[in-house]
Amino acid sequence: MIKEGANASMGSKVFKSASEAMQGLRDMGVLRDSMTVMVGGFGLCGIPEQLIIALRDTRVTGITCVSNNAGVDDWGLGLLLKTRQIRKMISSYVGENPTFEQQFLKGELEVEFNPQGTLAERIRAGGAGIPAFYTATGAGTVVAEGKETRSFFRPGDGRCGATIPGKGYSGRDGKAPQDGRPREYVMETGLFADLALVKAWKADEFGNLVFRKTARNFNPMMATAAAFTIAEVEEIVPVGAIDPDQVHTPGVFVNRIVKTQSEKRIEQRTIRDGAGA
Amino acid sequence: MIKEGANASMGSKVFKSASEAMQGLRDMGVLRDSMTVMVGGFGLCGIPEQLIIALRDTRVTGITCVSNNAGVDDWGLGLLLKTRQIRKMISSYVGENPTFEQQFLKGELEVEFNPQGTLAERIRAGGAGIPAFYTATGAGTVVAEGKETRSFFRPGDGRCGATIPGKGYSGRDGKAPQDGRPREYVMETGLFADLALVKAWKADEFGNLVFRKTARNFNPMMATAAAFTIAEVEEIVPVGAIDPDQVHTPGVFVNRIVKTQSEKRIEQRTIRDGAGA
Amino acid sequence: MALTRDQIPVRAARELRDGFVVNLGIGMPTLVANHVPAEMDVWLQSENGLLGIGPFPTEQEVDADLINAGKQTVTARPGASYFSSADSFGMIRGGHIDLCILGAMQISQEGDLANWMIPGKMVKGMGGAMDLVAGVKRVVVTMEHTAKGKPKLVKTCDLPLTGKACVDMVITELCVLEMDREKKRFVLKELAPGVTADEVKAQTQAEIIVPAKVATIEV
Amino acid sequence: MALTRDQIPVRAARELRDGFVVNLGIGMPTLVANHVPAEMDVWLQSENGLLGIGPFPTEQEVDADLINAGKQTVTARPGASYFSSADSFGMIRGGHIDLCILGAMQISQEGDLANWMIPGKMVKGMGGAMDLVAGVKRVVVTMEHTAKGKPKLVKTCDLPLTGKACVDMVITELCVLEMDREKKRFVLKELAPGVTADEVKAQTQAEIIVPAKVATIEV
Repeated sequence: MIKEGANASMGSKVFKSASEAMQGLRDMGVLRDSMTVMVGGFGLCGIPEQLIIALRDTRVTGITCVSNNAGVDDWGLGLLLKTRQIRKMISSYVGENPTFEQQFLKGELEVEFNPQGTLAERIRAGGAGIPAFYTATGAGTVVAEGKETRSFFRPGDGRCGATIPGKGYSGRDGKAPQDGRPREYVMETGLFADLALVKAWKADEFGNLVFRKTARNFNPMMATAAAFTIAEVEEIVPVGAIDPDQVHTPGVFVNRIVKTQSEKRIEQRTIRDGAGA
Repeated sequence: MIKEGANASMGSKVFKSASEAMQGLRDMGVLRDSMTVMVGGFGLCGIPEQLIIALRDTRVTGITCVSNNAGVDDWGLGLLLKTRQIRKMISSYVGENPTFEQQFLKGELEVEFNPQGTLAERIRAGGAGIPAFYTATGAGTVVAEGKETRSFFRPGDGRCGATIPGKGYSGRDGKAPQDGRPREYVMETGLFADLALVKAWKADEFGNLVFRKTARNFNPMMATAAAFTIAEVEEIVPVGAIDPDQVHTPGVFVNRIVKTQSEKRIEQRTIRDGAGA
Repeated sequence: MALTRDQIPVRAARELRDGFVVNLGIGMPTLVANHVPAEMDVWLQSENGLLGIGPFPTEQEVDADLINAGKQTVTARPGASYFSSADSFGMIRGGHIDLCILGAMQISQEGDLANWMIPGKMVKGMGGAMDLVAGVKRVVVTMEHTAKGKPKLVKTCDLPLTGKACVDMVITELCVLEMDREKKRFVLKELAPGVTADEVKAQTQAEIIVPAKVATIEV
Repeated sequence: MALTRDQIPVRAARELRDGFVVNLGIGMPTLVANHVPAEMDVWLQSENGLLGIGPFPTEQEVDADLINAGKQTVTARPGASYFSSADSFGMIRGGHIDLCILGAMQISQEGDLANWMIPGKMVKGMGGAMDLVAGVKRVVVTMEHTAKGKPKLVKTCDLPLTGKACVDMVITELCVLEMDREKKRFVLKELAPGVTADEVKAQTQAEIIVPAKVATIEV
């Protein structure tokens, strides 16, 4: 299901609260047990915090959750882990969460680790209609286990168009950028979800999004890689108020928008020496 | 050669003229006969017009040129065709150019047609270290001839992670988005060039670029997909003058910058009925 | 009476829905934009990197940096956004465009489309057409039913294809045909006023499904 | 005398060049930033989407929307840019970062790196490490030469790998080793003051190349 009816009008895209932004999604087939949800953010930075709470309150279970991290015990995705609504995480790093650790060690929670760049690219690929691509990341590691690998000349070697499969090549080589030998790559597939929850700074009423600083992270790609996308924002402006050259995510990718008051928790408040005064 | 020494300082990135921006590139191994050059623009919109002239004046020959179009007879890449410096074009559409047609029909000019989206994605892939990817575009057409094809479940079918190869599937199917049947995809490779000539609106002295309106087109990807990138811009501002949230191309991708006076020719000046008065 | 060249885009415009994001091909499909119902909000995408095409500019508004995929100067409507060609075709390939309307030289009975190589003429390239027909959710073709008296709806295309089994609907001066994905044939949905199914069949080489009752195109 | 923990980053900083774009790992590698020569312009990339990391913020400057890959609050220097994770790893994977400096648990004699799974502890994930070692032009490892008396430079890693044949240089308290891509072995380049090649070899399981003459690390 690719944004089925997403662009067709269902009245305004603007909803009053995170919980209202979830309304009707069961009937639309978006919300259901065993669904896949993408959740933006890096650590607790740029997470759709109120939408996560609203998703928890829908009580859907068996979620496969695509998110770089898994929140902390009492915030972000940690809230959905606590209620055991998540069955599987697809993430690159999940360090900060005792609840996670407990469920994982008991075998109650499945985890698929992806290298961070591979995860980002898989999401971008899903949104861009690319079913699979090759990357050198993870070649020769456990990440490549069970996946197809093959060798190519690397982009940049042997000039334009020379990035063809290295026929008959079976070895593995180092990474000297100019040696002109083929290199081993792993095939990775695109990711696509039923629902994406993203956090942006500003939206207009059409759903054009602008992100702020490093809170951008995984949010733009996730907005493109789900059948239904809800954006949590700090400000909603009228259509036309965002410079078209400065839209990060065009409104076509966003189905619903909700303005919330973000807590924006900080995990590692680090200040300059002597700057605390 | 991937941006070899690109980031290492060679003094300022700012050059006084397009021809000066070409200086020293032969010694650096960037400019040479049979080189590959990417040239930004869509039609005559957003083309690095003065850099094209400067490239012509270097007299390099046998160029493989990656560019969506081929200019017109007396402007844009048409100038390089006239001097027969281009041996091969990799383009999606080349309609507007009698010189082109003549050379092509005589077999003096080789042309590789790529679907426009495939061309854009190949360039992005080259810049992003992706040696190859799969796309449904062109499956079952001449574009797929000589290329590997295989079937995958499409992103969005069968939910997250289900975009795995469709084992044992050999047929071709339609495009109903929810039928859950695998579809045929073509493997396309990344493109990488010796030199990219791009046109931006504004640059800062580090090389951060901002594009304007539809003059953005192929320029951002090309800036990432060459060993050496020169940007032709309308304005150069000090470092720090561009909002970091609104940089389209980070300065790491740009080696040289030159401010020029653009002609900005228009191919199809179309105005509103009754608006000419 | 067959539809006029002006009436085909009118009929095509009825395929639009409020909130749709639509890509219109060059030529007759472009004219569909003139027939968007006033109460309907339709967003036009241009594959060179614009979502939200506005009307053609006034003389004063003309901007060389703002063109559509046909290289015509245009404007952008409020709420528009610009993006790179890679992002634009990500939008197209990824299935985020609801509808595209384009022309055709030949269409096969299974919905294969040929519209990028003119026989006997120099090949100019496919531009974005292959990406559009492969990626857009619904592909509508507007065209004349025949070319120089020869059917354009054929059993098998002999022209090089733009896409396999990609056409969802065909609108000609004679009729509206809709693809049945299960049966892999077009179904005759509507006839131009006064045109009979037999007349359509006579000008169609493709095998098509003709239901007992066929509606008349409202003009 | 072996280098102190503070001296290792000082030595690592000598691998920087003016204009370099560099990614620094969490922990000891982060400290390299404190030793960039004043006359040198080095751009620090953070894989969560920032090129141009500035110093840590003052209390007033702290911004929850501006963190580094270690999730610490940071600032952005003039000329910085923000981008998505996809674009960030495009930059990394595409070979546009000149240098990365990171830690290691094990390094094989062919330059395989293991640094993401701590034996006996819960697996937390590889984060961006696999992408960095696969994509960055030059990979420098800073680490202690041994762990609990056991060599970290081994013939073959028994820990799960982060990348194959990806390490270009290793800097420890005892020495600097540089990979010879032809010979597929590390070459002993520099020794800490007073440390001998034999001492290094005694604490190294990996086969390494020891030239007749080895420079001394300037401290």
